[in-house]
Amino acid sequence: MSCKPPWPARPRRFRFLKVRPLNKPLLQLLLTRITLAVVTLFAVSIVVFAATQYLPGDPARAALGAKADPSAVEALRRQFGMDRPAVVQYFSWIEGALTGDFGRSIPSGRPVWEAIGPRAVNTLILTVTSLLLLIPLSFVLGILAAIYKDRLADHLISVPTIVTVALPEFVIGTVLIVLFAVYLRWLPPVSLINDSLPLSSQSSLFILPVLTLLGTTLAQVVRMVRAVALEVLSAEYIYMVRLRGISPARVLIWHVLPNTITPTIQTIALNAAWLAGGVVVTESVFQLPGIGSALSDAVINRDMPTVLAITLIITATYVLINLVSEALILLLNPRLRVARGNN
Amino acid sequence: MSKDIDINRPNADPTLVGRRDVLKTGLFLGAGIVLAGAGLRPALAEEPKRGGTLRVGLGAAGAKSSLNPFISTGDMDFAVAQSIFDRLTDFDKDGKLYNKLADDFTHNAEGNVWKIKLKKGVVWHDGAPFTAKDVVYTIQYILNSDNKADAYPNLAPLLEPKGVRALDANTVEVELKQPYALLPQVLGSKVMFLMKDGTTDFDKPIGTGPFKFVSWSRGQRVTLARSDNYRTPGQPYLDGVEFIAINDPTARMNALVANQVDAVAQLDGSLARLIEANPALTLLRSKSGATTDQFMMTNLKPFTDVRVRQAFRLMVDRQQLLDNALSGYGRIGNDLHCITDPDYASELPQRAYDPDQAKSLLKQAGYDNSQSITLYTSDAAPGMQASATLIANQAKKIGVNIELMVVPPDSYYSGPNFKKTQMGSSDWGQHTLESQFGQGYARGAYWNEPDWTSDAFDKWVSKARTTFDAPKRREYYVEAQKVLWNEGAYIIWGFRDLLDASSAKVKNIVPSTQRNLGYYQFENVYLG
Amino acid sequence: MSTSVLRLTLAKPAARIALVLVLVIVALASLGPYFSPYAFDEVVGAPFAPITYEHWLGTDFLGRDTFSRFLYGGRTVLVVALCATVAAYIVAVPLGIYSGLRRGPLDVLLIAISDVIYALPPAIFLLVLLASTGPSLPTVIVGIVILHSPRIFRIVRLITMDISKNEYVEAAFARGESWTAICFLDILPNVLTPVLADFGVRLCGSIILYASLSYLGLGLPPPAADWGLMISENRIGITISPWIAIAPALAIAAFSVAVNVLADSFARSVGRSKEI
Amino acid sequence: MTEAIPLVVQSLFMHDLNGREIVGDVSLHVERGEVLAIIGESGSGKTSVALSLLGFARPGMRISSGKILIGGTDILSVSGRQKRAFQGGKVSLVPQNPTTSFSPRMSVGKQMAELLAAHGHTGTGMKQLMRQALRSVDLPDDEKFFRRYPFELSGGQLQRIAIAMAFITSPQVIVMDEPTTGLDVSTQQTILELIARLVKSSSASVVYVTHDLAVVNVVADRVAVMLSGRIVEQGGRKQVFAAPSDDYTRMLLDAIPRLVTDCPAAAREAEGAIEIQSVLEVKNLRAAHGHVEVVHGVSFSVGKGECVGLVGGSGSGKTTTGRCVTGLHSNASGSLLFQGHLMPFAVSSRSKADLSAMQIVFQNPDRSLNPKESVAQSIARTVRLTGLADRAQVGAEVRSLLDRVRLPQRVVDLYPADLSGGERQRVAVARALAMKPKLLVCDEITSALDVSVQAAVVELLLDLKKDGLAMLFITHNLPLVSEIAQSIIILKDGNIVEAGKTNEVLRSPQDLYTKMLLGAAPRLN
Repeated sequence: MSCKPPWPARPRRFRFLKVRPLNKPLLQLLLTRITLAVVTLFAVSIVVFAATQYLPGDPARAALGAKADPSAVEALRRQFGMDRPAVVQYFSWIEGALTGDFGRSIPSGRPVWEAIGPRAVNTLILTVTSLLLLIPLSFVLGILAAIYKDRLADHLISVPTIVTVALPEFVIGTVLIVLFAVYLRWLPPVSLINDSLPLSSQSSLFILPVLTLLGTTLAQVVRMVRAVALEVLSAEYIYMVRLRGISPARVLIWHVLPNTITPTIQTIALNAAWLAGGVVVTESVFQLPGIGSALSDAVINRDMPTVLAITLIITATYVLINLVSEALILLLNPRLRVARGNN
Repeated sequence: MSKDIDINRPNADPTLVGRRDVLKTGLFLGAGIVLAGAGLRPALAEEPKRGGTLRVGLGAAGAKSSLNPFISTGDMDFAVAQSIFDRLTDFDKDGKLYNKLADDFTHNAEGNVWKIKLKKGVVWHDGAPFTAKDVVYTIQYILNSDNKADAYPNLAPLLEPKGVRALDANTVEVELKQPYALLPQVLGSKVMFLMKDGTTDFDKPIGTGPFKFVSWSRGQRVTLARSDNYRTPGQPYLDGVEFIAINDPTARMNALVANQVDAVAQLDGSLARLIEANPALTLLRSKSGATTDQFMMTNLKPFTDVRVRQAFRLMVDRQQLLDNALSGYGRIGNDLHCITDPDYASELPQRAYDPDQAKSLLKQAGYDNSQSITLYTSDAAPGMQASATLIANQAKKIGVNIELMVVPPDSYYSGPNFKKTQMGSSDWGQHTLESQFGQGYARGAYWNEPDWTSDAFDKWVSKARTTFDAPKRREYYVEAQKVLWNEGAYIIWGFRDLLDASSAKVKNIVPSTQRNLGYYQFENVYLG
Repeated sequence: MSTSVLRLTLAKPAARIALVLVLVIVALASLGPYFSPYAFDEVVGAPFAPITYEHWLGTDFLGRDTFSRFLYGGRTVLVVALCATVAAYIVAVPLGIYSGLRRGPLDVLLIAISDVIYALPPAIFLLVLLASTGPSLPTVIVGIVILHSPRIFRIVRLITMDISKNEYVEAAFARGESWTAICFLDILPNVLTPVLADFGVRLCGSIILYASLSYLGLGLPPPAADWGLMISENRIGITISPWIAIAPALAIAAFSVAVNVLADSFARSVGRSKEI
Repeated sequence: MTEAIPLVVQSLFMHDLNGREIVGDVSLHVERGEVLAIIGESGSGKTSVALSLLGFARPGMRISSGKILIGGTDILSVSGRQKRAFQGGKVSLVPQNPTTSFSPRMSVGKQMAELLAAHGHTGTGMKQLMRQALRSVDLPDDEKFFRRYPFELSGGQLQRIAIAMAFITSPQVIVMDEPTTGLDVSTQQTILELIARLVKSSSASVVYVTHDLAVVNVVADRVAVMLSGRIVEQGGRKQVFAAPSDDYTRMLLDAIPRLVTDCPAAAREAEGAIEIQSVLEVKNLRAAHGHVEVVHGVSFSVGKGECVGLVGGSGSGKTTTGRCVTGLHSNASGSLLFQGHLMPFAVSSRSKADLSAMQIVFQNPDRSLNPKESVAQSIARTVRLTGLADRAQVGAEVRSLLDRVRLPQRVVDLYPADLSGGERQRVAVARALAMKPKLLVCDEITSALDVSVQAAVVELLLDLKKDGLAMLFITHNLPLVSEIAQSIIILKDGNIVEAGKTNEVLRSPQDLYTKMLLGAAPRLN
């Protein structure tokens, strides 16, 4: 009888991927985190729902215009179920939201998702691009600044980043528009996205908004990376590795970087949230049709279903990013990755 | 946050309720058509070029925007409807009426049954001929209150749905509830577009206008293409028009400068001189009868006292308002609307800036300087918030304390505080006296914003409406305006010019008093 | 020790320049109105008039003297930011110390609340809050306090837990000192230093949040002079008179940068350079 | 052609960035197979010298002049790739703290392989070398072990790997920077033996840096004593130890606690035996961390004026026992009789009188004083707790307490950061004394201090004991306890393995563990 297992042996060269089954404590931790995230999301949905309940002004009246007669307003209120108690409204809403049905926008009477779906794509592109640039850029700049601490390179990195962090998005955005669009004419000042054309052909419309978001977030992450990297660089084990004659490049990539990443993940996650919030102002400066500008429109129009949907989407994204970052921290930590029973 | 310039109110437009001399109207119409004909074919320095797409940046109403021409919110919706659809009659750039799809109006002796002959050879975008049935369908659609057409209040007092019939393919008969001379004017009001018989939705609107619908994304962009079967051969010159929503005035300007759009509607006055100085851009300016004004609630203290209202009108430095809120692009107002109307009381003396007189009037009225007046305002129209701010500042000079309540533009007219504070800001488009009085001054009318009433005024107006002799009627109107000048509740400090801008290569946008960018009529426009 | 931290904080020239900047801008904001050549709401010329001897920064979109408005405009933003930030500390520090020291059900509750607030992106939260209650300065302050508090609370809680493991705290418990004495003498002074190191960052955050709200039209109503509002209301003229926007933007930036530099330097001298 | 001396240091000077001299005019040489011990207390510059041998200066410091010849080449004159060939190749380092010296996110096998790869080894030869190296330090050499992360291994295991890595490239010079200081007593001994064995079998020149003279006795051939960055005495080990020529060396030698089997404390205990009045009686004490019991039924008593030594390695439960007694650890059972009455475990349920009558002083002087309180504030606050309120009286009491712990009055307004470790520990003692305690629990109070300071603190404690203060002295240091305690309790894994009069236990230990501890305690001769 052969004792060979029915599955093929895992090729050795993939060992570095550390594809080990998740061990129990790690799984438990992850499950706890996920549960917490879901609970948080529910709490947020209640808070936001409660807040929108207190929006002054009647959404039905706002939708029909001031001249509308009271019976029509009443009919619309009934149609949107606004005459029911808040608790009932909440549960019917959350029930729909869980199945992807965010109800109908009050002014247009169309499904909320139909209006914000395409906008969500634009916002997603904007934020994801910013995030994808933010991460490598902040690590490169932060570690460089740490290595050349208090030298020219450090100042060249630290001073501009500290200035941009001190500026609100609208100032950065406006400066970028004046500089790159009005004077230099390199880039379009207004992000007039055409839905009927492929987004790939309109990438230039995203450059300035992405730069604006980067400007407000990069500094924070660079500063954090720099601080962590400084700590790592002065750690005893880094000296030990260097005194073993390991080349500086190897020290940086295999020893400094991995130990810098984990503590900064949280900061990056926090900044991702700032990105999510910052899109409101940025989208308004560039008139980019995203969910940030849709939110401010919805707030003005007292379009409660849309406000709720967008806030929930943004918050869910935020919570998700935090969850992913926590999961990453757990997964990247060899202490938790390695099964305890191993010893 | 979007700063939608659009005002969130039913399109303030002529609701004609008076009666007029039939003969006079007939003559008036005839003259209008001649003039309009001249306006349609201006002398061109060069041969128009065919081709190209005109990109127009303008404000839009976001999620509320629609392709339904009968429910118009925002500049973009209106501009789109204006390009796709036509009316039976229309107003030219100087405000004169002319026939568009109508060929001829006749009526019975009494003036309550009208026959409208339609132009022949007009074709819908889908190739079907335009007939009387379409007109009947449209009018009945508007008269159905379920459809919530903006024009409903204009037409509903005049006729019943069954009062409109097609006599033959090109003749419509309209039977009014009572005699009325100004039916052609009513049919030319801005929200009176014609649609095809049987139309139930506007997902892909079909009209008779110079451009046909291609695609849209709600509140963001509408793409139109040249209608190949437009009634004027060779027109429109443009391959298409693209309307792009840019609600922020600064962004609109930037988009024009950076050549992202070819023309923008609603320009801030302060930028006009930049445009004039830039050879690559053209400033489009129309001396319109539009106003940005303030009103005083006559049912709230202290404006129940006419002396206080007079004092407030006197303490306003109109020149400064014109110079600083409109950057000089406008005309000084005399507390009366409709400067473009021939019956405008231009003979009344211009009210001067007289703070001392204002002070003494307030003293007489026992005005308490320690109280503060709330002025409800917004950036909802050009110069609105600016003028409110300046007026508050001017009031301070005579010890009157005005506090601003600023709300976002989109929710200004629909907001809960509209007409609930002592003072408010307002804006009116181009109107005839007739429609202005019907909408803004009639007893109980919603848009009679200050809730101002005067028996004397009502007497003169109703007298004017029943007077068939034009000079006589003008006299009565002037008398009515005298009442307004003395006791009215609007502070009409100026008339604002309609300001737009285009790239210099855009030719032949003829500024119109009616609305921005030459009333959004682009059939003559071409790209040089 | 405080003198030595102060000395250390100001050891570098950059920190000293920052201190001067902070003082200058605070002086500008608080004393500026007394030196302003015109009233902040007085119309003195045509809109967007160029820089002249009479009008050092030209005039704004209404023809008011921009320099005078600039002198007036710092008060609100600084006062709001300072009030909000200080209030956030006043709320969060005691809660954080309580939570970190006593734990128990209140701690769990506070952590849960802070988790929920954490999950709300700041700008979105303020937008919905102000939209639902109407814009007013007290609401703005409360909003910023709500945003900052959980972040401060968490740090204070962590540091308190850390400090309470110190042997001098244990010794104090072991010799029977009261909770209040331990909180005020052992925990608070040691919590404050590292916590205050973030004060600059938070103040800066408050300034940016308030300025952004002004920009969105949710700050002080016109005709008030306010740096954020000045930028947004004169945005239309950015190509005509860029300095109108540049002056307040520079002031906001300079103040924030300076506060950041000071805080950084302070944090370093305390030996704490990263957020916990 | 004569072979170059493996290590020659010529007139080495090091300065910090403010220009202060850290190391001055240090010259050394180490022959093939020779072990030179550099001895000094903290701040003597010994570690700076050790690191400089690898051409390295810690941040904030620089090597300003001098030559360090490794096999004839000055390591200070080369840089880049050449220098890296030296580091880890020709000169290797065994660090002080093994747990912080390994890159935390890389398996130990990889770190070993990385070292070898950097010095030209590849493939199967490399693997073999790694296995062999691990075997030589008595560690398993299988793949599974290579895949371990540093946190999965104990300090002792890590130090073995570090030692293996120091020898694996057959360097000419091996620098060992306090390699046993961070380890448990029992581990210290075996590591020391391992080092001695490896050094003997290799031909490398070894520089062994330490503050522990007893350790030197085991490994060194020659000794260099450093004080304030300079070498004050250098010579053969035996010669230096037997006849130190420098005062400082002599002082160091004197300060070392010796395992005194005929201790004065025991003698005095005989006199005081008349009144053996018990202050504290611990009966069947059990304590747990969470659900894990770490103290399994410990009973002992402390009499008035008696000092009981509680001795054990790390994890023996000695600190937990002390914390139970002082009320800082209430997850416990058993009974505590204090001054004749039963006392609860939790601080919060103890009476004020009990709390003040029992005081604890901790191991780490850095953490036992509030950094935001001046010496006066810290002590005065405690004095006021006893009910004294008058300003002048409190001041006087503070001054007398400072006198009692032999601190000069000038420290009154200083902050902990301004004080040395020994001074801080005295302030902590003064603060404890302010409560006028009957029992003082001393938890490793000398282990973070330098030898010379340690001696002074012990002397202070002896004085206090003379005044009738009962003491529970918790330590891992058997020689130290022999100087001060009348009776001694040996703890292992939460159990008392041996207890009795100090003299008896030390003279004739019954338990194996006690014997091992005794054997592990380094002796000078």
